[in-house]
Amino acid sequence: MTTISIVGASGYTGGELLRLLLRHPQIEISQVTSESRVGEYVYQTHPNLRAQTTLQYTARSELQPCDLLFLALPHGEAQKNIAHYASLAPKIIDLSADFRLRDAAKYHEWYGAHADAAWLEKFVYGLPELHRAEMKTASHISGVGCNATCSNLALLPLVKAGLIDETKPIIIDVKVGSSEGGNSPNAGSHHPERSSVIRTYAPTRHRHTAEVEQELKLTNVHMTITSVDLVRGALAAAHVFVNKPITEKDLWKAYRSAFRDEPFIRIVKDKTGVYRVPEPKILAGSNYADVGFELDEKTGRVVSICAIDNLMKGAAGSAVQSMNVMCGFDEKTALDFPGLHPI
Amino acid sequence: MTTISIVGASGYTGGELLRLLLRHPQIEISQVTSESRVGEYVYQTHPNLRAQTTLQYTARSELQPCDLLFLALPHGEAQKNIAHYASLAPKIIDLSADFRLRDAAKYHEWYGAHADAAWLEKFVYGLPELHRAEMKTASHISGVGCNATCSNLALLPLVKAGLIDETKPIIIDVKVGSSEGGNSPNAGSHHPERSSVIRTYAPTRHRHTAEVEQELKLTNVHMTITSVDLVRGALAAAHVFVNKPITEKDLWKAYRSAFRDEPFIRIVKDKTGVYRVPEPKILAGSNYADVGFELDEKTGRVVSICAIDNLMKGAAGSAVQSMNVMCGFDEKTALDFPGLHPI
Amino acid sequence: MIAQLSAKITAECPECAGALALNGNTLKGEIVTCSDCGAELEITGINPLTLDLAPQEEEDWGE
Repeated sequence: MTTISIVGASGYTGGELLRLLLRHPQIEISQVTSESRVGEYVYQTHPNLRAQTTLQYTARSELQPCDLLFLALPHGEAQKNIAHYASLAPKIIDLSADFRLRDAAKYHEWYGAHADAAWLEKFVYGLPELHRAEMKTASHISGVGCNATCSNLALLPLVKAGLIDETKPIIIDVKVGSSEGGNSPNAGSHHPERSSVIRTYAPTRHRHTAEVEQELKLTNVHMTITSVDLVRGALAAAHVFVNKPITEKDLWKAYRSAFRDEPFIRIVKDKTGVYRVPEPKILAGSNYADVGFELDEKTGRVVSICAIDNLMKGAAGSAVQSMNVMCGFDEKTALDFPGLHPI
Repeated sequence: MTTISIVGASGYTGGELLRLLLRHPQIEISQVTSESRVGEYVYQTHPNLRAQTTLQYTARSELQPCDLLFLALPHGEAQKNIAHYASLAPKIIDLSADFRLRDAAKYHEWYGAHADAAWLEKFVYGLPELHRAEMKTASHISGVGCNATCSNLALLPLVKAGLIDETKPIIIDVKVGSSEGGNSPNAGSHHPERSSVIRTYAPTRHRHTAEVEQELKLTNVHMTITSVDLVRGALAAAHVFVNKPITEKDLWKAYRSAFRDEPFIRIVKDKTGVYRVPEPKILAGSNYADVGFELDEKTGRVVSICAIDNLMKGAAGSAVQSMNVMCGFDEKTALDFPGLHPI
Repeated sequence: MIAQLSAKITAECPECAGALALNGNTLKGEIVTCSDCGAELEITGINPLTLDLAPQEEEDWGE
């Protein structure tokens, strides 16, 4: 059995890792740490885990060596002690933004100085759909940004098919739920102020732009994030212009070939039905990314749409999926929950 | 006193017209028609009007002459009998899409054949911020599209200041509430299916594009509409690129000068506070359009944001505002409700 | 004699070019649904097999 510990397990992402890993037949959770909740049972912060486990939080200082370490700390924390964590486990998956970018200068541009930039090149970017081969031999895998993930998967088929006119701006307008902000409350997350909002809190310069440009090798990417009224869910609308006249059938072929054999990606573009376009809420708790598109033949604009659960495909789901690839398990293990409807 | 009748008053827009006009000191409502609800009291469809009025719906066939006729019929209806309605009242305000476009060919492109295209040129477009002077002498004023209105007002300062690089596409990503769909239920408006959605139901080719291109004399406009979880509200994020290096101060000047003396437009761009960017829900029931912006100096992208209540500034509010201008009343009459908070 | 497929064959959906597996007893005039895009298709001919979008009443959807 592969022994796993989670550092910083009291947050929403840590809770999702626990929910998934508790049902993973090939791993055993040895420790889960939380500085603020030492001694508490995990269900006291993750109520859906009541009667699922008797695990209690320990302090980071008591961490013992194990086979694989998940780091689910706030941004900026993991990079301070990465060498120490690496000494405790041969394999590390860090869900924060600390090791997503390969280029130290890019990291500095978007996040400021890095505490241990030499480690940046030792991590593989944590999206299996883009780095499955490298993950098989990797020891260190980073997390993924949730806004970056729905943006990357929306654009991937168009990039792979070489259809994008890169002389034109690529605008990605992402709509997100409240769980993106994590579990610490602030003035804006107070229910009377947060419900029914359409709050464009990041009109420009969103950090996840760097991940999209890095992973898809694009330069003309412009993101905008707007929070709306749901808890889990992110939906990216990527507005691109094609570089030659095409039809929707061409796009169907491009999307099918880009996602052939991908276990967690479904193409959703139906003629009828309430859910004919990708819809985040029905993906809550699942690791699916639903991708759709529409072509405006008159203008050559393609709107590519990707829906995910920001805590799953946008964080913990991709992390467990990456673990499965890294450890040689079946990639779908513990990630089979199909989502709920109605919800 | 100016006598007013409303044709098609049982819909959400008709209900808003009634709410506003019942508190207008200079007008008197003579008849309100609804073919499906003849004889019923208006409060039976508009519960907020209980004890406000004893008005009952009559049939269109019983319409008597009056000073001003509001037409709040489904698209395609008013144009069939416009000559008849014009014989009943010297002044008409039609809230549908039937007379918004000046160019018959444009109308045909987006809506199909028009029943009486000669009337298109007799109507003034129903956005006072763009046509106040013409409205003073007009007899016929059209309605405004709600998505078009928040888009137009988001772009207006940039157009007026000549700052837009029109060689680049103008992407407008609008997020809207459920009241946009009117009061007739469909499979997708059923509460368990409609709550918590992020539903991009119109990725391309939205009809309101025609109104934006007409009113702002632009050609490179691309709209996308996504419905989210609230009842009233629409928020447009217009992504444009400036045609020369500018600073946020330049933009402040452009927005101030574009909206100087406008009674219903507020510039909302604060450094702090929960409501530092335009937010539709706090505008519900008010006639305000809140407009904000953010500049990405590195890329020259401006994201201009406009929030409105789709039933008010996006429909009935602008209609009553237009009536005030057309009839020489104070433009703010009956439109003073400031909105609610918290909501 | 009702024209009928003799064996299982794969056709291409006219809407999304998806592969459509038709079983052996599919009849002319039958309506089948494309599993990729949900389009309703009418079998308009058997030899050779031809498909067309079935007339569909536009659902009131969206806003």
